[in-house]
Amino acid sequence: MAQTNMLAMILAGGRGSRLHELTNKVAKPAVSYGGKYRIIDFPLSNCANSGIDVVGVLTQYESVLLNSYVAAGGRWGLDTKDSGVFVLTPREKADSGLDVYRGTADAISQNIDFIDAYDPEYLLILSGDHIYKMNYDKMLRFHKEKGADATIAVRGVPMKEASRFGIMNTDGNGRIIEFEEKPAKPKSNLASMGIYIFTWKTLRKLLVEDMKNPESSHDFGNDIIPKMLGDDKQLWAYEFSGYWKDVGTIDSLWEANMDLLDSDNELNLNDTSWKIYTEDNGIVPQYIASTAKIDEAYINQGAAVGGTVQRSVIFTNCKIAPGAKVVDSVLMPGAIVEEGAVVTRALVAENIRIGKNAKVGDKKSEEILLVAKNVKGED
Amino acid sequence: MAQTNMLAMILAGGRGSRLHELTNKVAKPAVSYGGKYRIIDFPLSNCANSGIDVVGVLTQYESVLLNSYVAAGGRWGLDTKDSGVFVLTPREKADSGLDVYRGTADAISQNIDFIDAYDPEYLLILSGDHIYKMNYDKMLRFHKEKGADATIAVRGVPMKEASRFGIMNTDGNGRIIEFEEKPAKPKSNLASMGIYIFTWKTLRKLLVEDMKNPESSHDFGNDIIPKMLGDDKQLWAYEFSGYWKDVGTIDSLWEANMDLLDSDNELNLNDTSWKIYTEDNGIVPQYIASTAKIDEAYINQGAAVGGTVQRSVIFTNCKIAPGAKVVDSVLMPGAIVEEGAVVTRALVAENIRIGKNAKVGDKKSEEILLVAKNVKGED
Amino acid sequence: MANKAFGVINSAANYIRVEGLHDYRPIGAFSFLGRFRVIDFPISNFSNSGINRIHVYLNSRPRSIVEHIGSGRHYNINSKRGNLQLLFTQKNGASSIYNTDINAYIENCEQIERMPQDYVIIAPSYMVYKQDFQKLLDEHVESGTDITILYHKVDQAKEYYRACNVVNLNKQKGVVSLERNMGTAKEKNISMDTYVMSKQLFVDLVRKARRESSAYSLADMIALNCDTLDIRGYQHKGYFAPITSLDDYYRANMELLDYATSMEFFKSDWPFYTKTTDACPTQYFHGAQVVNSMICNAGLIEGTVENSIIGRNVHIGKGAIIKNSIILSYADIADGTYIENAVIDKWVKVKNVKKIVSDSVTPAYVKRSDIL
Amino acid sequence: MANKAFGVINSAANYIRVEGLHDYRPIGAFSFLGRFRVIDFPISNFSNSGINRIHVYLNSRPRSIVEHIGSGRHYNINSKRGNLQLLFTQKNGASSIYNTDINAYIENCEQIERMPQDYVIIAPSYMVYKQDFQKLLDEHVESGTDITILYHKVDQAKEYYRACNVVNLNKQKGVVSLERNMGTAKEKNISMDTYVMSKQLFVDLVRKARRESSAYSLADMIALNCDTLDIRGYQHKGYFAPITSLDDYYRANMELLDYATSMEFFKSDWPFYTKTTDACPTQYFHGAQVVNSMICNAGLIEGTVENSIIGRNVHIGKGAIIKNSIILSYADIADGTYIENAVIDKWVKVKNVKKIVSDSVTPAYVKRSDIL
Repeated sequence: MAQTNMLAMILAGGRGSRLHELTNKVAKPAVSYGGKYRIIDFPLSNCANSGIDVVGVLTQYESVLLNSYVAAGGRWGLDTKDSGVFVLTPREKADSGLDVYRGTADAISQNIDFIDAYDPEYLLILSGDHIYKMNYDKMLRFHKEKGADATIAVRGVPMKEASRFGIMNTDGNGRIIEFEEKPAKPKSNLASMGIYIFTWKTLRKLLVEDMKNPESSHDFGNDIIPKMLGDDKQLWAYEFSGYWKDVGTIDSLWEANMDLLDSDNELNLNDTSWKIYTEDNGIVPQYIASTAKIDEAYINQGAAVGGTVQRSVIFTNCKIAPGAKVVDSVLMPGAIVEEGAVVTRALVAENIRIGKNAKVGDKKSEEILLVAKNVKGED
Repeated sequence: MAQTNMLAMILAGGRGSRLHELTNKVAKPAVSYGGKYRIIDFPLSNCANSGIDVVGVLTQYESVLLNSYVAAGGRWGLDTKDSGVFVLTPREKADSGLDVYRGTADAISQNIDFIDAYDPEYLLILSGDHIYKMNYDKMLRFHKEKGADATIAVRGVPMKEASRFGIMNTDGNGRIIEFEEKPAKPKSNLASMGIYIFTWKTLRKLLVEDMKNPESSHDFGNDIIPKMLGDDKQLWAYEFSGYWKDVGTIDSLWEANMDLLDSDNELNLNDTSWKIYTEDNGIVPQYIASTAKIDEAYINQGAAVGGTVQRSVIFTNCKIAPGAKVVDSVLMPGAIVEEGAVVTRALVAENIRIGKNAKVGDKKSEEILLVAKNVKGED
Repeated sequence: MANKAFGVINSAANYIRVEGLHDYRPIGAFSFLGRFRVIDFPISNFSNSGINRIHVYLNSRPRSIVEHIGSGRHYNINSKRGNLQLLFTQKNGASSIYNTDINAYIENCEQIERMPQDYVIIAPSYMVYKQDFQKLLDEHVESGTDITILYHKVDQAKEYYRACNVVNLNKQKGVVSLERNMGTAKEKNISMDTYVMSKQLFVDLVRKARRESSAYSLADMIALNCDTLDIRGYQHKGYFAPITSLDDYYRANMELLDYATSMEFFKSDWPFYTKTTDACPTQYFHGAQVVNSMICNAGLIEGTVENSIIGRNVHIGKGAIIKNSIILSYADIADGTYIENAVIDKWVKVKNVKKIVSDSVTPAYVKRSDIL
Repeated sequence: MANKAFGVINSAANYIRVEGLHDYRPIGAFSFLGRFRVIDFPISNFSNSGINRIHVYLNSRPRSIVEHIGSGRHYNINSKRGNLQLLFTQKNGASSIYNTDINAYIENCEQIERMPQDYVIIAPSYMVYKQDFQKLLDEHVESGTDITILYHKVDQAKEYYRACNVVNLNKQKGVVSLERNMGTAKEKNISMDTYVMSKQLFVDLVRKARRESSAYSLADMIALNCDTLDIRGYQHKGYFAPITSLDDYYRANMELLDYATSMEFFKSDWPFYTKTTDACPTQYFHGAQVVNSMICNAGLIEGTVENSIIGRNVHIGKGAIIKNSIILSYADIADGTYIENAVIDKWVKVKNVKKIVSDSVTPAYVKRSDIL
């Protein structure tokens, strides 16, 4: 808190059902990405790199893995004396029973006591399921300069796609004058990224009111932001132009992985001045056998490749047997492709085994195949 | 896990309503004790000292402070690569909604997935509200030697008080043949301490059955242990004879603090071979002013004493002004006693201010006074 | 503005020597107020100022400091984004004339050049004070000066501060000269051996020093460049204690027995971090008499303590009397002992000697682990 | 049985010297398989054996090891209950005849004597192997012997292991003598410089050595006492690599390119811990050709790699060919370079030289940070 006086809350509650079986046992933010990471590594590393010390992670769904993953805050250096990553689930209080989070704003409201305990001046609210690198400290400086009550990060989207997003209409200077959720006729192409900085005192008052309002859906987009605009508060749009990807579907998750094969990929995970931190264990380097053939690949330590890999992302501890072939695919941690098997345009889930000579995926398919069950081999 | 292959679960759910206002904002295990500790430091430090690496803390009530307190596992050294302290609250799953823990056994059952993730051979179950030092590794060795399915720690209580406890009746060798909850006519004086070691495979099966049983109250004492005895499982009593105190009431909490003034107190927090670890911040040593008079006291760093202290325990950051007097009392962190005020036979809660010349507590009172609100001064 | 500078914590020059204590550890590792180590103060100053890349130079006997600093987590320094890096200089003994800060920087030049920050703030490991380095840096950058030196105005320069340098200023706070304190006057501006400059100038001065003399220190280089560079003084106010002799050490501790001084120095908005030892509270037995003293945890107090500082895990026996003294950790003072005006080092057992008193201003010193 | 022994990790004797690499760091800090450091292996062996109080002796250039070990959390050592303690020996340079393990122990005797364990296990920081020390300790205690020595039976004692000692055993596995390997025969029992004994005997031998000769090592003392003490050998099996010359280092790495050997050594039930650097995965570009190699993270591979080990953050340019070589971290190999049978140290940039090949058995060595 010393550095920024800003506390971050990550909304990680999503069941992420469009990711199908990948989120059966883990919350969406804990889904694997990029050879060695999990999605939530991105907001957490961004926080650490932006000098934010305390991060709350709000979740109520299958929190065990997410819990034990983020609670080890040391992975992001967030385990010093006054820092920490805390998983916040709904809880029973002296004056209320156990209840689920009713909306994004309610999730924050139910944890006002947690936030108050740190007495921050600013509150940063993030989603747990986007891939991007962003310096929140710069955004905070913008928030202060503008004397804003709330600052919302936005990015320009192609005008013809704008009606799929929450769009911020601003005056000439960047002050938000209107917010439209999926407008039929968008007036601007500035889409909200779901990243907010609030002056905590102002937000706190609004949340307390909102909790009492039986009409409210307790959501930032539906209730809090419109209310603030109605009250003529200072809301400012902070434009972001770097790499950003919502990985909410199998196709977009696959795509975001494939982006890493691009030699000039904008995300650049190799940039040592803004590292993305994650779990790391002392496994051996990747082993590329005499029989291997690799052409365009992104491979993590612990993987063993004996077969052919083309345009694919291979995670920790994957094994690709001699004679196997992996093309245009993503193999999540521990996936095994046996001899003679061929994987094409597929996303293979953790620890899945593709048996001998099995063929999965289709080169011509428009959609990416999710393989979440072992595939039997053929002789 | 490398060392013991045993995972510990601390049942910290208690609202602890007999501790009145002390548990309004914190769960009972987070209540202060002994000048600088919180109650849960004892089971957690015991775990660390016994070579247990992974500890789950089960709670559903006001978990914010408890959560941020125990999540910083580094306090007990439990933050190495494969160790950790995890707060486990009820959560929504792919196949079930959010529901409170229905009993001690249900709390474990709802977290079978967490336990399975570590694949332990043994499970240690502890209460979060007892003050004692115990080597669980010794108890585990006993469990193995006996080939037990469950080992229950017991301690001898005076026979005439035995009917207030859960009593274990054993055969001559220590094998438990009967369990009686608060028997009118106790057959033995071996009271259960609420500390169990189970062979996980055996317990897991029983829990799965128990969850399906609509008759069950899902409690270890009421359901699981009787069921095991009925099934003729190997249940063994492990006798413990050191200092042990249930601090469930204001009187017993006060007493347990007062025990520390005894120069030969059995708990011996000064024993460097079995330290109790807790939060510690870089505050100054205790300052004893020229006007101070101290006679039998247990005082922590950060306290400033200008007045008289007799037979009292003074926590971190307490201030006792010149001319104030504290007798037979416990002052919790940050309590302030102003000039001329007198505190007798009282337990003063955190950050409470006793105003100028105020008198609280009564030398002759049988019960200890809990002071949980500021007391106004008098001129 | 955060993170534009990296920090350097320097060890004491070869001519600084604290009798007794210094035989067992570098000054940075000295126990201070029974609870801290001297190096906790500069590290906390950096951490509180948002400067989280810090080089700590270690010379002889580094074990105690290495253990104390560890990963730096207790100093609130993010282990991923920040870094408390320990740099060793070993070629020469602590008292060799070649043991200069310049030679230490030369030995670790690769590490210095790799730092991405534009500025460096250099602070000593052997002085205790509180300073917001970010504010100092901001002022340095704004003024456009080459070097900013932190100094403290004192009125006892004759008796104390004899191993320190003096900063002579002109009316514009420009530094006219920097020279050893010869005790020629009571009032002096004592250099706090704390400098702000650009990384580039720092590296240039180090290289230049190397070419000119193997025995030059950074302070020497600054002194030699008072004419050519724009060097300014920045006045520090509040508690300041250079630990450069046993007298200074003793006095620095004793001054904080004044409650007002102590409260002004230890404020919750500027915490000083240290490593915990998980020591339990201190027990006062029937018959104990303690006044005007700072007592650390895990003590067993049966006797009398007056105007003293008692370290961790110390036992003061029945009828023992401790006056105006500093007793370091794990000391055991037997029943009936009388100690006045003394510094008792760690692990000492006073068993047979009944009286330890110094009659001069300089306190008596009892060596580490001695049994008396 | 856990925790009956504490561990000691020793640094290499003064006569051990690995050409090139050794100029920049102690052997314990050598990169191994591109990802580990040699000292990770003994520390992991201790940690996995449940021995969590460990003394690590450091001699010259301790910075890299201090940074790598840090608080020891990544080695799974509880920071409260256990302790990875770094002990420094500074009085003498690395190659001085006075730089013996005995003198290091003498300097830190106070720390040794404070250990509460009854036994000590001493392991070298410059050998790579896997061993359950708890099992070794149990067997030692059960047999009632004075000293147990770990040894490895080799059949290339003529070509390799020349800086190691040889253990000569009688039929009962009693140690008849301990002497330097003179390469007189192919088959020898090589001492792994790993000893189990009681803390008392350890301290006695250290004290006795001091009285007899300032240049004696612990191995010398054991050799001298083969007649009077009950000393037994314990055979180690599996992968074993003493890093005592550049040849040995090269060979130790290359042996693990054999997949079966590698899988047998790296098993999930006996993890080797190391410090993470948060390096991203490695990118293989169109045109890359990699076979029979170990590649570390954050690599950018555009060229050909055969039978080689590539460290972290290495760039292999287009058309470059790397054969039978070890390329350490942060090296940058320009397009079209040909490297065969070489060890390229950290931060090397090969820009202008087009060919680096050694035609002898000993690999070519390129110095740290060199630009060629």
